[in-house]
Amino acid sequence: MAPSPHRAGRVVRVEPAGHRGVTIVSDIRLSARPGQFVMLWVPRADEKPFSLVADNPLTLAVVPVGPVTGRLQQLQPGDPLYVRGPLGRGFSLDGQRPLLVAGGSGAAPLAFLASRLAAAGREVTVALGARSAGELLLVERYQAAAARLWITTEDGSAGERGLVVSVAERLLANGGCDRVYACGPVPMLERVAALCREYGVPGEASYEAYMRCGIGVCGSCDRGDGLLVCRDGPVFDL
Amino acid sequence: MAPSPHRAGRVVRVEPAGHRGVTIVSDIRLSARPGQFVMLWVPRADEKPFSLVADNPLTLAVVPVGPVTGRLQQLQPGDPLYVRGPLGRGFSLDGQRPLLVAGGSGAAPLAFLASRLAAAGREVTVALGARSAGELLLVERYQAAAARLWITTEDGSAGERGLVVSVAERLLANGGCDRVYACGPVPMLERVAALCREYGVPGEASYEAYMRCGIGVCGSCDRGDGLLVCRDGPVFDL
Amino acid sequence: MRDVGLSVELCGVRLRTPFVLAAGVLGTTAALLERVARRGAGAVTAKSCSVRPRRGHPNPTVLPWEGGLINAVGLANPGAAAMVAILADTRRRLAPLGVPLIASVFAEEAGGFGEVVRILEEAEPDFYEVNISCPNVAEELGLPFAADPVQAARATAAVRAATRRPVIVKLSPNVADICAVGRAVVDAGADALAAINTLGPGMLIDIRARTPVLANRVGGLSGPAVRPVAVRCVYDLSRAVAVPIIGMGGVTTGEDAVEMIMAGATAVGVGSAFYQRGMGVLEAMAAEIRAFMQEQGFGCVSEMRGLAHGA
Amino acid sequence: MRDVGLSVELCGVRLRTPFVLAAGVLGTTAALLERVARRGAGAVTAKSCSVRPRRGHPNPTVLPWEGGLINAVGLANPGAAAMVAILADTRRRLAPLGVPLIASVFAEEAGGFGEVVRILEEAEPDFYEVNISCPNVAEELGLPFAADPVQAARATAAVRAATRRPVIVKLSPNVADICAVGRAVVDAGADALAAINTLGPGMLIDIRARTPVLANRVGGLSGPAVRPVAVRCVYDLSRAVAVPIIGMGGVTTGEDAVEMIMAGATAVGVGSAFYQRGMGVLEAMAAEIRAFMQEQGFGCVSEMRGLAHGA
Ligand SMILES: Cc1cc2nc3c(=O)[nH]c(=O)nc-3n(C[C@H](O)[C@H](O)[C@H](O)COP(=O)(O)OP(=O)(O)OC[C@H]3O[C@@H](n4cnc5c(N)ncnc54)[C@H](O)[C@@H]3O)c2cc1C
Ligand SMILES: Cc1cc2nc3c(=O)[nH]c(=O)nc-3n(C[C@H](O)[C@H](O)[C@H](O)COP(=O)(O)OP(=O)(O)OC[C@H]3O[C@@H](n4cnc5c(N)ncnc54)[C@H](O)[C@@H]3O)c2cc1C
Ligand SMILES: Cc1cc2nc3c(=O)[nH]c(=O)nc-3n(C[C@H](O)[C@H](O)[C@H](O)COP(=O)(O)O)c2cc1C
Ligand SMILES: Cc1cc2nc3c(=O)[nH]c(=O)nc-3n(C[C@H](O)[C@H](O)[C@H](O)COP(=O)(O)O)c2cc1C
Ligand code: FES
Ligand code: FES
Repeated sequence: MAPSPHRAGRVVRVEPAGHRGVTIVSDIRLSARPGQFVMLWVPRADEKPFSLVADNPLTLAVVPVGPVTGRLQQLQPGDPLYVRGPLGRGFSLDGQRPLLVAGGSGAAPLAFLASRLAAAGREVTVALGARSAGELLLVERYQAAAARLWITTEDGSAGERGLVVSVAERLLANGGCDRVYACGPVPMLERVAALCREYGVPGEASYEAYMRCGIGVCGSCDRGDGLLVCRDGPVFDL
Repeated sequence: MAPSPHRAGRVVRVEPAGHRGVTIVSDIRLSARPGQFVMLWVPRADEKPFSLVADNPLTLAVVPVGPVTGRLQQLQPGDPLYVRGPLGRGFSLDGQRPLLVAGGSGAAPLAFLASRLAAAGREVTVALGARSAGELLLVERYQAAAARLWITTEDGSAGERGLVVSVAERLLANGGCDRVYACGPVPMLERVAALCREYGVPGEASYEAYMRCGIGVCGSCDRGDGLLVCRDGPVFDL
Repeated sequence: MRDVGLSVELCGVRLRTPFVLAAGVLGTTAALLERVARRGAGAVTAKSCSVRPRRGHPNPTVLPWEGGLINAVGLANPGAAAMVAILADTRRRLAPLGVPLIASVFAEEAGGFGEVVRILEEAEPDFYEVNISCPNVAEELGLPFAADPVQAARATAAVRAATRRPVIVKLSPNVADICAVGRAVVDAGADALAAINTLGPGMLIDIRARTPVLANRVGGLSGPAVRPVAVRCVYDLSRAVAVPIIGMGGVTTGEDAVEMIMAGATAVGVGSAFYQRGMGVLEAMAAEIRAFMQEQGFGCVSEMRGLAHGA
Repeated sequence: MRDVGLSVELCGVRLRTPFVLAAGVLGTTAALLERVARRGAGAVTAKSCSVRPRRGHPNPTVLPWEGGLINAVGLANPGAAAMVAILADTRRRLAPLGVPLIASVFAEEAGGFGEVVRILEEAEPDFYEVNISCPNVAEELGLPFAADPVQAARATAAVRAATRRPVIVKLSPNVADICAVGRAVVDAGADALAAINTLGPGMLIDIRARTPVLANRVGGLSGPAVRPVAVRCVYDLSRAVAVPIIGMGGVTTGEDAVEMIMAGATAVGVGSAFYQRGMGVLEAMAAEIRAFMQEQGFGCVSEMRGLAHGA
């Protein structure tokens, strides 16, 4: 019986995430699965979807690409924050020897998954990629959670030069992974899906799509096949 | 998310209750405290309060005094029944050696109480009164539940001639009762209240008042002191 | 922690809390009105009354549903002469508590509103509330006065001519443009508005009995389901008129009350919440509103008024 | 047990179930419309479309609240030309399923309704639904056409002149007399009515952000909170006009659907219930309606129609 659908809280800490992004730690306590997201409301401006980097306290990683992300970039400790969620279907925690493949801002939900899986005692392998060193996100969080962390950049400015999918393929070829979790641009996800089929390993991937309601009614987020990214996903089996 | 606030069921059995009343046994399963009531709806006609004689299956005792009770009188097995409830505050079950004082149609809720208390292993004493033998209600139910049953009629046509309150006074004077439960006309309740004070025994009584909503909003059932019979009662401490 | 004050002023009259007992809920007897006043009301409204007694509709007249209540009491009341006694008794009981009394009046045609007020004057209520918005007597009387600015103004003017006490006019949400009605009654002399009366009307059908459940078939909706409509009405009215507004409709918690106040309400009516939360509802809401004000650093209720309209 | 049939006939077109996907809910793409058809819809309605594309309002545009949903999508749509492709693709996908397609049309002025229909004709939808009742664009366009019988009839006549396909006109509950509007559009050529569009509008205020939550400030209410109003509208309309009615507003369970049908609806629209119960909602409701019909000995849906009106 609260007048508003949003939970209100405050920013506790803002850390840089790559050259341009920020990680925002709040005082909002949620209980969520990795891969779920929130609709973040900027009063009098807009409301947009963001994956969780952590649920308790709610932590987001934001890469500036437009008005809302630009404003989130400017947040200071003490500033208010309004979120609706957690929403959507998250990752399973079924991987016993999981391989996480994160490209670009896809790093956010997989960082949450990595720490959840590590906390459950799983040996987590991560392939983390970006265009350049400055776009790598949440490296420390992955370092803390992963048993093995492989970093790639397209320009070679950090880690191996190349695509994160190539690393993933190598790791799958070596065997020892029983489930792949992926998040990143759609072409990357398609390549990961092909690898999963090739190596006979089940995979899950988190997708993005333009969202309005976030709760499966407005029809804005059809993945193209009639599945709703906000409700049937954002995590889908590959 | 059912369209209607009433539970629907059917009449299973109709037994005579006194010369003019009926006991209606239905197939509706409620979970209620003795002293609580239901609003019984007769579609396209009216909705009126009735005490429970039993909750599972829902059983009512009805004395015909007007249109609704007259129609209830005519019910046959298989006829539909619509009730809203249980409503209101019922009796405590605190009496270890309870004395039940029932006058006229006040017999209904105390029959329920008697069987609940007996089921809990309490030794139940009942003083049951009416104007005449034909107005005595639920005698068999009391016989089944009570350790001691005293019957009075004002005209002497059954049991002792006199008022039920006189029997109650005698029983209280003898001692051995630690709580009085009463239901009947207001003058009777007032005399029982006086006895409770005199003998230092706590008492509870069920009141009647004109009801509309049955849920504490319409203000129809003010007992006279700002207490609502439907919600603060119908059972009040004496 | 800073202490927070809950009192508000309505037409120059001080209310200890912003909570006003809504008309038709528990307002039938002096004892009940006193009890609600003791349990945290800033003002209490007696049941709407007409010149002659009305029996109202047969039962069921009030039913709970998942969104709140639906009612078609049909303006049952003992008539103005009997109401004078109830109001006078209530006034005596409320005086030591400092809780003002609102007399609600109703008439079958616009001129009749003046007549009932002239009778009630003897009881000296602190306010009149003009109920032009009851949706439950349409079969008998047609659309409520509140459906038409001209009729609404006429009823208001009749009351205005009959008393010098402050006059509140209660509006219906069941119109395409509530602001037009609000402006019309303010122009006709209303000192304050109350919004909203019940929504709809609505209907519940029992699918096994195959018939509408209310004896009147249709009834007005109240409670949590109507709150967003009530908030919108108060928000819009508070831009359209300059008089204070008693905001009501679904207010169930202290935070709901804050929402109404931020929408622009000066005081907040509470009715159906007595069903959900019982006689302690206003005390609970006072605690909730205080907790919110302390959290947010508000010192008094009026600091919150209209904040949702922005700077 | 007697087998029960769920099919109904709407303007001579057979629907496998009485459930119609309500306009604006999940009706944006051919793939989604097909998916809903496969999951138990008797007919599906595509998102309302106008001649030119509309971006709609900024987010938040749809929010859940305790009574259901509140939305101010603002009629976002890709425009009639793009909609032709979506509708044609949808028709191809639906043909093997035997599920008819309803195209919903909207225009900024009454004449424009004819224009959008003339464009959509190429896609050959099974029905047109004329959305004269969207409450979310009032700031831009003023009161909806459905607020005024004359405007409503004008929009209907424009569509009527543009097509020989069956025309459904969708009404608003936010009027003092919905039957007057219903009669006017039937006189202007409507073959069926849909009732109701969203209620209100309503407003939610976030008391910590101190501002309305929807970017449009106000939005239409739907879901369980509006059901009694919808049932009353359908009940009243079914006495006022002779054409079939698609009853909608808060229908969430099979028993809710029965209530609408007993109020007089021929088919039942379902929108917000996709939020509460997900993609399986229509299948679940079909099972619930069947269980009820078997319990009560009904053999087909039309036996229940209008029963609440009595003999
Ligand atoms: C499930 C999901 C999880 C996401 N998680 C993150 C995250 O953890 N970190 C992060 O930085 N970003 C995330 N995004 C993307 C984020 O929503 C957009 O960056 C943001 O909406 C951009 O808004 P803007 O006003 O800054 O830019 P705009 O100028 O409005 O848009 C820039 C680009 O952002 C995308 N976008 C814009 N609006 C939406 C919308 N309503 N829904 C989806 N995408 C949109 C589009 O690609 C658009 O071209 C996520 C998106 C989804 C769907
Ligand atoms: C808490 C409670 C429990 C009751 N339990 C029983 C019971 O177990 N058995 C039983 O036979 N009766 C019981 N009654 C009384 C019963 O409600 C009335 O007999 C019934 O309402 C009469 O309706 P009618 O149409 O037959 O007669 P009417 O002609 O309508 O009324 C006859 C008399 O019944 C009483 N009455 C009528 N309407 C109401 C009403 N809405 N609320 C309360 N009293 C009313 C009045 O004294 C009235 O004079 C109870 C009443 C209350 C308040
Ligand atoms: C049972 C009941 C009876 C009512 N009777 C009246 C009345 O007599 N006069 C009136 O102006 N409003 C009456 N109302 C409307 C309320 O005063 C109030 O406007 C409405 O219920 C919305 O507030 P709520 O949601 O807090 O109940 C009644 C409401 C209910 C529930
Ligand atoms: C998110 C959303 C968008 C809607 N968009 C439209 C629309 O474009 N055209 C229309 O006629 N009705 C629209 N409606 C109204 C619905 O079609 C329906 O009339 C209303 O929601 C009541 O039904 P419900 O309670 O089952 O949702 C929309 C409703 C919702 C919730
Ligand atoms: S964002 Fe509305 S359905 Fe997914
Ligand atoms: S019967 Fe309505 S308050 Fe008791």
